[in-house]
Amino acid sequence: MIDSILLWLTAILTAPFFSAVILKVKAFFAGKKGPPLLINYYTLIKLFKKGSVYSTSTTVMFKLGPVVSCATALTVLLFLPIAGHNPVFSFNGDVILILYLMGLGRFFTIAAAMDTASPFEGMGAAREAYFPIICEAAMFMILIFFFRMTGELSLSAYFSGTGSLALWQLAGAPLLFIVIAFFIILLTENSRVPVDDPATHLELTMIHEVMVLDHSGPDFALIELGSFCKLFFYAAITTQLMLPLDAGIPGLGLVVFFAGLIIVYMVVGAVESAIARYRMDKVPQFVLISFALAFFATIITLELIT
Amino acid sequence: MVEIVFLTPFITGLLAFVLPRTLGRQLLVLTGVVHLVLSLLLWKNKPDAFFTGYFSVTPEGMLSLLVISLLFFLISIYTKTYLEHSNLPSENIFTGFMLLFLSTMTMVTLSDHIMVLWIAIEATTLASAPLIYTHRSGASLEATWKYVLICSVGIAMALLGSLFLTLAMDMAKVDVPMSFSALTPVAELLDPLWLKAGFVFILVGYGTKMGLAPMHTWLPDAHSEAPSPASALLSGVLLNCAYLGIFKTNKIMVAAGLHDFSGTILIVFGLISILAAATFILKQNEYKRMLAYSSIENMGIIAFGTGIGGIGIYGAVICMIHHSLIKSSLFLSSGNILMGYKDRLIANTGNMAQHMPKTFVAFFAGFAGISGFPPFGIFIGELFIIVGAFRAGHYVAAGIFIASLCVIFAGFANQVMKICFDPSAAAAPEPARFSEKASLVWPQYILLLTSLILCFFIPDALYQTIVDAVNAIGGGLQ
Amino acid sequence: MILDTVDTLSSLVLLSVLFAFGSSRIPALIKVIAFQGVVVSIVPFFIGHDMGTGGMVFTAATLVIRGILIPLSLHIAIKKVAIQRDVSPVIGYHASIFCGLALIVAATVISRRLNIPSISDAQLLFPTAISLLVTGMFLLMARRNAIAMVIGYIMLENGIYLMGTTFSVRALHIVEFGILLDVLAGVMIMAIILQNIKQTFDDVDTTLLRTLKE
Amino acid sequence: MNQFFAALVLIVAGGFLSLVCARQQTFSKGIAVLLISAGCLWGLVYAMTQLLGAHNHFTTFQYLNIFALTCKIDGLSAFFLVVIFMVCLLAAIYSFHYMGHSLSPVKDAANYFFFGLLIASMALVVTAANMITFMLSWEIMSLSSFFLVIYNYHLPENRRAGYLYFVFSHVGAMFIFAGFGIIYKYTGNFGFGAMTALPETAKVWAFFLFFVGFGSKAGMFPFHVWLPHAHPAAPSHISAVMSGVMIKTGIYGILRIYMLLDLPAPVFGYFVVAAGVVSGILGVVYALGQTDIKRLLAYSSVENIGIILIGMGMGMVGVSSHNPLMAVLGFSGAVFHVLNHAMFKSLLFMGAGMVLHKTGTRSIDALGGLLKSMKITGMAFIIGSLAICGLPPFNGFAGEFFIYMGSFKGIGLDQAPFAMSIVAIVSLAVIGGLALACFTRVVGIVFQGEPRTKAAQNVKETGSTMLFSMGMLAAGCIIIGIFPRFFFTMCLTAVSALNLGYARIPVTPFELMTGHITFAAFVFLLVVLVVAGVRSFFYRNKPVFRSGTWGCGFTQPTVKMQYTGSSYAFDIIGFFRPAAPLTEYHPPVTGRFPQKTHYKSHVADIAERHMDSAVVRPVLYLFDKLRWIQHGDIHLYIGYILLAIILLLFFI
Repeated sequence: MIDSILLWLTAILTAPFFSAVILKVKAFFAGKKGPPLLINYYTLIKLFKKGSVYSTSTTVMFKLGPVVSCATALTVLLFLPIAGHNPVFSFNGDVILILYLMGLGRFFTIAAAMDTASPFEGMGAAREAYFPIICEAAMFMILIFFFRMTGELSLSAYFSGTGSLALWQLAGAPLLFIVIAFFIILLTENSRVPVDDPATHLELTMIHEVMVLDHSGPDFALIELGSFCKLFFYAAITTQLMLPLDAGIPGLGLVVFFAGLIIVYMVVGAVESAIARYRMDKVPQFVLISFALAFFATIITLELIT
Repeated sequence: MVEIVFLTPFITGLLAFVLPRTLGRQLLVLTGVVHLVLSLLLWKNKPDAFFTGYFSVTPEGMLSLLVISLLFFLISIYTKTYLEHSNLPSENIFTGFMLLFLSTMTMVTLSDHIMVLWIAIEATTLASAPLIYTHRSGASLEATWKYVLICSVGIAMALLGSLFLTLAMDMAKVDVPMSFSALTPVAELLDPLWLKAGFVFILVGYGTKMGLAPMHTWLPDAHSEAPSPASALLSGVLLNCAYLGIFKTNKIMVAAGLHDFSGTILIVFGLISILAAATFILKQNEYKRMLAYSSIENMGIIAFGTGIGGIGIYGAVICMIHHSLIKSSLFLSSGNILMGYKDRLIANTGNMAQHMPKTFVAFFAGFAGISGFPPFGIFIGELFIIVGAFRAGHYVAAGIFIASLCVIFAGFANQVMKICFDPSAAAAPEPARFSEKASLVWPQYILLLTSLILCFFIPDALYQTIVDAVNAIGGGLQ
Repeated sequence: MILDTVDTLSSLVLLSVLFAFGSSRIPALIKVIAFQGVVVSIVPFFIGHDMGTGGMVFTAATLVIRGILIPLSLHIAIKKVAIQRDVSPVIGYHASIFCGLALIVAATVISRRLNIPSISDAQLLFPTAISLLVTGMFLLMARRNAIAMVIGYIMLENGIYLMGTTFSVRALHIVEFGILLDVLAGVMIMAIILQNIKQTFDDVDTTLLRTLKE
Repeated sequence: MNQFFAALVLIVAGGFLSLVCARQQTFSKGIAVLLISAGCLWGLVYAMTQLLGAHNHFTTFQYLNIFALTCKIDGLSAFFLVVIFMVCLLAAIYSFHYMGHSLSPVKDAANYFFFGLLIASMALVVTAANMITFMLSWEIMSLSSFFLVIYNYHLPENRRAGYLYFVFSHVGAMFIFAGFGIIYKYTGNFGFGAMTALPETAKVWAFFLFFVGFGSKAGMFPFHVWLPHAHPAAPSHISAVMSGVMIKTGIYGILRIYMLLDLPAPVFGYFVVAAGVVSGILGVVYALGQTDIKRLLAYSSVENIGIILIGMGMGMVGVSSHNPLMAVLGFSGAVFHVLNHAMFKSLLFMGAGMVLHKTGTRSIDALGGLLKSMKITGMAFIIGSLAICGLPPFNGFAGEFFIYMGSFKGIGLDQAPFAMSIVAIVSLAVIGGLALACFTRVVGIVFQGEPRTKAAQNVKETGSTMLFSMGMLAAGCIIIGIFPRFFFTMCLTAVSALNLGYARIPVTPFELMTGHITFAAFVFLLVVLVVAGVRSFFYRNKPVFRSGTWGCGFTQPTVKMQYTGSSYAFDIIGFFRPAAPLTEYHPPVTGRFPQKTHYKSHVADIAERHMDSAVVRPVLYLFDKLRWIQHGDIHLYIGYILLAIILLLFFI
């Protein structure tokens, strides 16, 4: 229990660092030096120091947005098994709860964006509301796959202990599909290239960034922290899918896990440097691919299991 | 002394021709009261006829008799005020023939001899023809002409049918008086071929009068042209009388074990009638014609139920009673609408809910009742008929029945909504100057109330009579 | 000897029927129905109905009504309103005659087919009745002139009456009399309507009576 | 049972009295509200006791000498009674300040009269225990609700709505008639018992007839056409009752028939699931496309009916594949969602009613920024939206959670059940996402941002009773969301009344689940508190300014520039174009200095479209072709008589 909580705290604390890795990789590909690896911490501290300016057209929802979105991300991490250790909390069906908690976070992010009466933020909100619909379908498809494998409905059953190893033994090749599908979802949910470009300067093309334009100070810091944690969540799952190690020796397990984590982040960065973002109307097809992959994986395994 | 019941209105009718207007109106109401009292007495102590073999008291007759006298009583109250409002040409003739009409219809309900029944029904035609021609317009003349000629021809067919019945007796060397009550026990002996022939002709003949398609053609014209009280009588009672003829003949058929034959024919005619009604109720543009077609529909329903047998017959009888009550109330309300808007076209009415609230309540309640909504009795009747149809295994027939009921409801509701709520036709003459006198709405209310009560509670005497009537033609409640 | 009488009468009636098919004149038709009325009402004499006093009286009454009153009322109707005398056929006269022939033949065949125990041995009686019926129907459907239609109705009634007398001894006279009165009243009312039609449209062509429709 | 009838009498009496003394407007309104709510309260308490005690009560009145009107309260009936009385109670209270602004007092009195009638008839529908009673109360329910729909009959669209509703309810009733007919054929009496003896084919026929009949009342696609017209037309508290409760009687009917017919065959389950999926997805898609807030809510009712049907369908699949846990989870989830939807949908309709009442418009794109001027309404509405999106920790999530659990049980099965479960789960997910998009849209456009027109400016929220009802419902949504155990046990009692053949349902596994939900809710709320604490810690004595929204460099932003509801939904609608064809009207911009232009878009309902072209027109055409029969020529008429005889003579 204690170690789980410790892992949870480490996750929260290290999340900004890993996000910085992406920036580094991108810089490397661009042949630049790039920002320091601790850049996100500096940003957060700076933001926490600042005060805020609120738009006159905002209401309490605007203030609630950051809190809730950050809180959802943190809560989700509570249910995430890290490096094969049991999560802090876990029960049968917590996956559904996690997915819907993320939905809650999205609801409040969108509400906060709509609160500002800014057309750009409205545009971003509309997209934020659109793409995750398909993501959720894909997520649940993957969930069906996992359930088919394990007969359980909790992350701990999938990833803690020998869970992920068991997955590989059961499913084998189809799991690769799942990994890819999940990686696509990772990119979409965390609004990375090719779905969204966090580094762009044209509000018209933004999704997530444009929604938080009006936030400032600690509010903005909370939002950033929330998104770091969210990314960490997805990345961690991807890692544990790829590296099905059983935590025989705790230290080793941790090391391997964080190494894998860094690889995932680097891959994300590589993708961002390699691919250009899609046109907005191309995005749905892109996300649908992940759904299709998960679906096929399930159908294939149907033969294996029964 | 059963005969008094129809002799009284006969005499008063003859009186009414000579009396002055106002007195005639009084006489109308008075006769209504007397007639009601007489028929109630008849219910109380079922007396024997003076001319036995010609007249007798049968359950189905008692039912329609009660309906007739109740309706006539209320209609006469309405008519009194109606006449004061609309100055008809030669009102005496109207009043007189109303009463003669009543007497002939009463005679129908009481007659037992086949030929006497025929005579009475033909007499109803003759007595009601002048009522239709009351307005003395070209259209009303045409309606009367069609009514008299078509009905006479049709009923001539019924006469032929009655002759065939006698022939059926001759062939089988059966020697009993030519009365239904005498024939029913010996029905098995009768020659089936000529019995069938007789039934066919009688069905077509009285069916013409009852308004079964395709012999219904006179009905919408007559109902729309006659003054509303007369239409109320025509649709509420006259059709029942014709049905009575078929009912009695069907009794013999059932007794002779030919109920499959007669049942099938009745079902077919019922469905055709309902479909015909559906055809013309959709896109109907005159409300009185619409009501007339709805009568055709209900006659179809009744015929259908009778053909179904079993619980269907019970439903049919219930439908008959409630249709009389509700439809007559609807026609009376339509009279108010006509007085209010001075126009027959639906397009020129509208927003009645505001202009004539009292009439609106009566009219809309009547509409709900006639289309089978509780708390009005037709609902229960239709339920029994549908259920009975399935019980008897007529799935296709039941399907058609239900489908066409839906179509009719759609059409009917559309028009009624226009009349009641649509203010777009506010260009129509404001019916402000038309005051809804109590005596112009209360008859409808009472009629509807009766139907409402009968939907939940039927007095035992009445119930017993219904059951007797139903059992007589092989119906039952299970 | 008697049988011959009945058959002769019937054949005469058949002739009159043919004539009715062919004739174009209202008055002629009226005469025809008067004749038929007389015949059908005296037939009972010859086919051995029991002729008690009641029977005698009733037959006399029938004779009066069918043979005299009904035609008379129509005649008056014409006289009073000077209706034009043409029956204005839907089906042409020659065609009508052929129809008539066909109908009579058909009637005879039919009546042979269904063997009815006629209380007389008269061969032609039943065919005659049927053909009267059918002729009435024909006139009702094939003549636009309102009076011709009424005449058709009367023929129909005659046919039914004749059929009744053919095979029913049971019908009580009082009842028959009631029927008769009904018919008479019916014709009277029709006559009145005819007058009104004439007054309203100053024509009796039923094509004018087609306003009430969907 | 007498208490129950006494309560009904009280309710009806309230309506009747208000009609009697319609002249004194306030008094008649007051007496109606008082008696109706008193009756509802009484009924609510009574139903609760029945439900918790799980008694079965049985009452019979003699009817038409040999028939009987029978009422029976078992778990299922009691549960639905609870829902009905609860919502109607609050709606009645709400109506006190909502009604009474029309010019004709009689109209309001009539409205109350039929309202009382509606409540009573609904209560009777869910307690009816034989065919006659059921149809009687069913038809009275349709009739009274029709009058409520055409309350504002002077508007043509309302008349159309009333007409549509009237026809649909009658046709639906006819289907139910037919279903009962089939049953009667075999049982030979009007009782509800002994239906299990039917042969299989008869059961199939009967079930599908009932399914269409009840589905059309429940607003199941494609028989939902009347619903988005009728519900907005009625006054808002009536819309709340109709959308929240009345359509649930259809669900009740399906459940009851399923229970009575005792259908083991799996096909029914698949069918119900399929129907649910279609209704759910299309319902919410159309909801996204609406610009009228009440129409939007009506369509979202179609969606929720879909969710309920999915739950029931999974339950039926569970029964047919002998998987008790799945069956119970499916059914109880569905029943639970019935309760939840009743709460948040009526809450949302009341909120919409408040908006309509104060701003006078129902068009989303005309509103905006109302959260600032109507705080309570706004917050209540937002809570309702969160709940209807099925987000934790609100009651919507609790309901959907169980349906999910049930469906996942189906994943363990093979072949068809497996496939159906996949369909169910994925479509539930999609529905959830779409609902979120739909209601963020409503909240964002209506309550946030800046007022888009005059109508939305300087409005005030008044009417304490209206606020009270909304507050109660909002509180209810949260409480059920956090502590679902008690309410879920209610659902279990209701489901056990279905006597699915499992002796009695063990409570422990479900209490475990509810416990998890409560636990998770607490964890989450705790985290929220912590984060909020952190936030306030960092904000202490910091400078906080207010200024205009940053226009991204654009210096003169106007309220017109805000994202509208149509633009918000545009992309998603585009994704579903085949099912939801979008038509746009806007004149092209011409000239160097273009004049004022406008843009209008409308999302068509394919069911409505095809109903017109595939059903209405052919029927009209067919019957038009027959009209020559009444040709007006008497010769023809006489010909008909002859024809009839000749034809008949062939059959002798």
